[in-house]
Amino acid sequence: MAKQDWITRIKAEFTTIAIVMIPIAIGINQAGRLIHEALGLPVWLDTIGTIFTAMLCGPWVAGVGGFFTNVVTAIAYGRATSVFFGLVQLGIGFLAGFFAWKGWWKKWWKVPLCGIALAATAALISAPIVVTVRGGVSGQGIDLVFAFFLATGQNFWTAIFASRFLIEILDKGIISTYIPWAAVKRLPEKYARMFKYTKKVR
Amino acid sequence: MPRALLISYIDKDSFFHKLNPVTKLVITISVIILIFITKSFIHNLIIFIFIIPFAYYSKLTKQVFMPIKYLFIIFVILFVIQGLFYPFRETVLIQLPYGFAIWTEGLIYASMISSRLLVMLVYGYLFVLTTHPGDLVSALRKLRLPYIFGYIVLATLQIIPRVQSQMATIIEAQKSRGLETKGSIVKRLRAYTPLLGPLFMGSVQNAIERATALEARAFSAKCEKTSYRETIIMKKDKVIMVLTIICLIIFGVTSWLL
Amino acid sequence: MAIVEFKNFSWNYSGYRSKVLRNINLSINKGEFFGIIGGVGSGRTTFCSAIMGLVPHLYPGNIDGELIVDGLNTEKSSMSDLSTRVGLIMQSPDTQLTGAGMNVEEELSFGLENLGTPRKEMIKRVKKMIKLIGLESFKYRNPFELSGGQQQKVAIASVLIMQPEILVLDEPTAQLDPLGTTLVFNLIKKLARKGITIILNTQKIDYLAEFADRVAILNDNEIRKVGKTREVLTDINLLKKNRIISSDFTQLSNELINRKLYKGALCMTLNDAKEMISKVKRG
Amino acid sequence: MSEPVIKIKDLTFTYPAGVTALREINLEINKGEVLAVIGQNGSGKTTLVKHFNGLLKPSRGNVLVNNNNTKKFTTAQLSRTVGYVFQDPDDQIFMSKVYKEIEFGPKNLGLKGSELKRSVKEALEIVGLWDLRRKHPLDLNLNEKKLIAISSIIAMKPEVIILDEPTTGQDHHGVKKVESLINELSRNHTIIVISHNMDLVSRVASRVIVMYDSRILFQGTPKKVFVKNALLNKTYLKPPPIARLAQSIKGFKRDVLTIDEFIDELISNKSRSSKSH
Repeated sequence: MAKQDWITRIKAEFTTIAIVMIPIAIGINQAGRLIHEALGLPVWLDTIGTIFTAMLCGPWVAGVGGFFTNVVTAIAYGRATSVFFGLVQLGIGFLAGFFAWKGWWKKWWKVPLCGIALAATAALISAPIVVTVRGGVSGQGIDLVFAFFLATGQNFWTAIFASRFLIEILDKGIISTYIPWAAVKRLPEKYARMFKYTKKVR
Repeated sequence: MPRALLISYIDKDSFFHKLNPVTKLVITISVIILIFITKSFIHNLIIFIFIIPFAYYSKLTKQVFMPIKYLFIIFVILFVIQGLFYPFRETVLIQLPYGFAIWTEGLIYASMISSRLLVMLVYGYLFVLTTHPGDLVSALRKLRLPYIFGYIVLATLQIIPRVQSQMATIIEAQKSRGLETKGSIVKRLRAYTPLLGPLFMGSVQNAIERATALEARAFSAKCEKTSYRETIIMKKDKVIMVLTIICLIIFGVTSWLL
Repeated sequence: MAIVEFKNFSWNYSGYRSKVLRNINLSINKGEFFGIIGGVGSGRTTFCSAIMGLVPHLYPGNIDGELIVDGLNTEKSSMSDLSTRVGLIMQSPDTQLTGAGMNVEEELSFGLENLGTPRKEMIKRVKKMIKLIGLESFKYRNPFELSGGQQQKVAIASVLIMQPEILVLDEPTAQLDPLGTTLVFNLIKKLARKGITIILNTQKIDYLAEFADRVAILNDNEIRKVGKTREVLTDINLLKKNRIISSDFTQLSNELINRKLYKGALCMTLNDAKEMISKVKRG
Repeated sequence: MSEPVIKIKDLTFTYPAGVTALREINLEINKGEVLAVIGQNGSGKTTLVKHFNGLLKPSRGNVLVNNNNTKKFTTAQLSRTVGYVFQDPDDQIFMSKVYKEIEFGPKNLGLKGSELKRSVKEALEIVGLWDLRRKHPLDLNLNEKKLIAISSIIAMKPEVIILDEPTTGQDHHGVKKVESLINELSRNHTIIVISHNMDLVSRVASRVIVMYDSRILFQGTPKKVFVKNALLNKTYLKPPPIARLAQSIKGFKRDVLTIDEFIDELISNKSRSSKSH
């Protein structure tokens, strides 16, 4: 009985508009990645679409959207490894949506706090994946930080987690959470009404 | 101008192309499972070499190896970091100045990981080169993949190029209003806010419009959905799937024992 | 026989006090070609969405009165039931496409898949539709690669395939070039001849003048006038009051009457005008 | 003849993907003219005008704006001289107040203080939206949003203003407003307008260029262009309604575009034919 309730409630989150939001959110994540490349700064921006969706459609939709960001990358380019990292996106989407559900995005000063929590989650989930799949290496600037921690005699896991967290905090601490948050705030009322979670964010 | 569909698929009339996507998925997943079982990178290299007949039978011998160049940087970093700092280091291979050393265990670990990445990349790439996403979704729907997941995959492949061209238009529109996108870090960061605003607003508008279009096509109908695109599992698919799983078990066990 | 019936129908989007549609009373007959004209923000798009049931099923808000479409009360029926009775086409060709169709055939079959139509039946109907819209040579192309006009034709076909009685077109050519506009209007004309009820919202009153049986003026969220096409489109004062500019031909005939060069009815179409000029030339 | 603002010499443009969108374009745009660019989508209209403010750089040939080669400048630098209003206002609007949206362009150009205030005020007054300055731009209707987009370019005081499809999504009222705005702006600016609306083109343009298959097929005054039926047919364009009517009548002058011209011609035609009887 109680279990049935859960499933119906989760299914009810996937309204038509929430479903169409997912491909678009993935598109925004991709656009974020392009901007990251153009900026040449260590801010990934590749979860802005997922976090945006979390603020509009809640944890379940954003979690699915996040995970499929990587599934689609795998299907488009054949990067099988990308599927594993989908779990990171899933975690971020779900958690950001959970914060929306709790109404924690409402106050502007809570946004960076939520961002830090997201960064920690991202680091926690990605650390074991990056170790098993890629030997701890990303092929980006973050590897220098990782190498530095290792060289200074840190424990392997401390090194990998600390380097990940450091880099995630640059991304999600402010920019990747603030940008979608500001967009949701500025949404005209008639659009905002069409999404379940906006009233818990604005 | 971006491509209409984000896709690596190359249409060829080959044995491998004609296999059911599920069969190819079973092969790819088996290989990925296998490389996480193996304990030596030499075994991984043997698995890697097996790609050659597959590639040959898909008439894409050259293309399959194209993305390897992207792995090069990762390999270099992997060997340097793990060679120097591998946490479970015991044997010094070469002593370097300032107390640094290259460690044998580190290099072995790095080769293990690199060979894994190599195998995953080529087999994954072979899969997408020979499998149209439409067929993949249709085949998986037959295996009860929830309908919306299929929709999400296909629609995303179509919509990503749209979002990219929308982004390009927005960049052009704001440049035309005197926005400089080059310069110091602060300048660059500030330059991108005017671009993201319209991107988010536009995407919400798009979502609403597309939701309308889907509703007009009975998207929310509760009945059992059917599929226009048809993929059939043939006898050869079944045979190959069984063979693959047998191979997986044999290779897995031998690799584990050796 | 009325197929669409607005009975004292009002609507406001939730969060907004003002009504986007106010006390609409209107019935549209089966097989009729019905035109809607009016200004930006007058409620025309909401009017079209209401017939499809998007109001209230997609957009949250409040309905007063009722709207009966092909025997169904839109408020109480599901979108999927309504979608086999009404087809809706909106203005942007790009967002009309579902995204799930890898080629034109699949785009067309999308609605049928959702309704659970057997595959054999789908193939039959897709073939028929592709012939109807004349896109045989494009059927394996990605719909996003087509021109705007072709995309709109695909969109129209992809709702027609569900065999609705009513086709609602909300500014279907607003974003098209002249060629695309011609393509789409030719298709609409063809469908009208087949007896499908057509409800067309457009700024291009020249086209309405040629095809529509009746026209309604919607302004400031209310129906201001419903009447025979000629009666509405040649009423210069009425149009002006509703911020609609009458056709050049109507204006020309009006001017000629004012200058006492012509006595007779106001013109609406090119043919009317030609006739008028030959009368004037004969003296 | 006044000095050309924009000179295009042997311009050929090929997109990175290999599609050639412009071939051998030669064109001079003079100060103060209202130039209309017509043709079907995909004929190269937008690609052409994107060269005027450096969004695209020629693959071959040169584009000179006030004798400066666009290859040497960024779009942001050229935006002082050439303003470009994009087709869809939603592609540019990002501020939550109309006033701030208009301010963005001139601020980028370094305007400050009272000078900035003055140009924002002027720009909003020209389009008649000063009263809406505190509104959220996305709460405005399509007509108003388009005017916001135009106003945001006017505020930058460019010499040349490019309007890409200014009547898309506009109702009759909006089209009239755009038309009168073009007439007003043309007193102090050079205007380039891309449009599918032949009525508008016939009324505002001093010169029309017809594009077809990456080339300029024909150019001339509206009167000269709208009588070339064979050429227009080839590009699927139709002359405005009154011209079509005039061209269908025997013994009529063919280059009649407006109702007034038509009536004048009708009167003189009547007197001509009564004389000949």
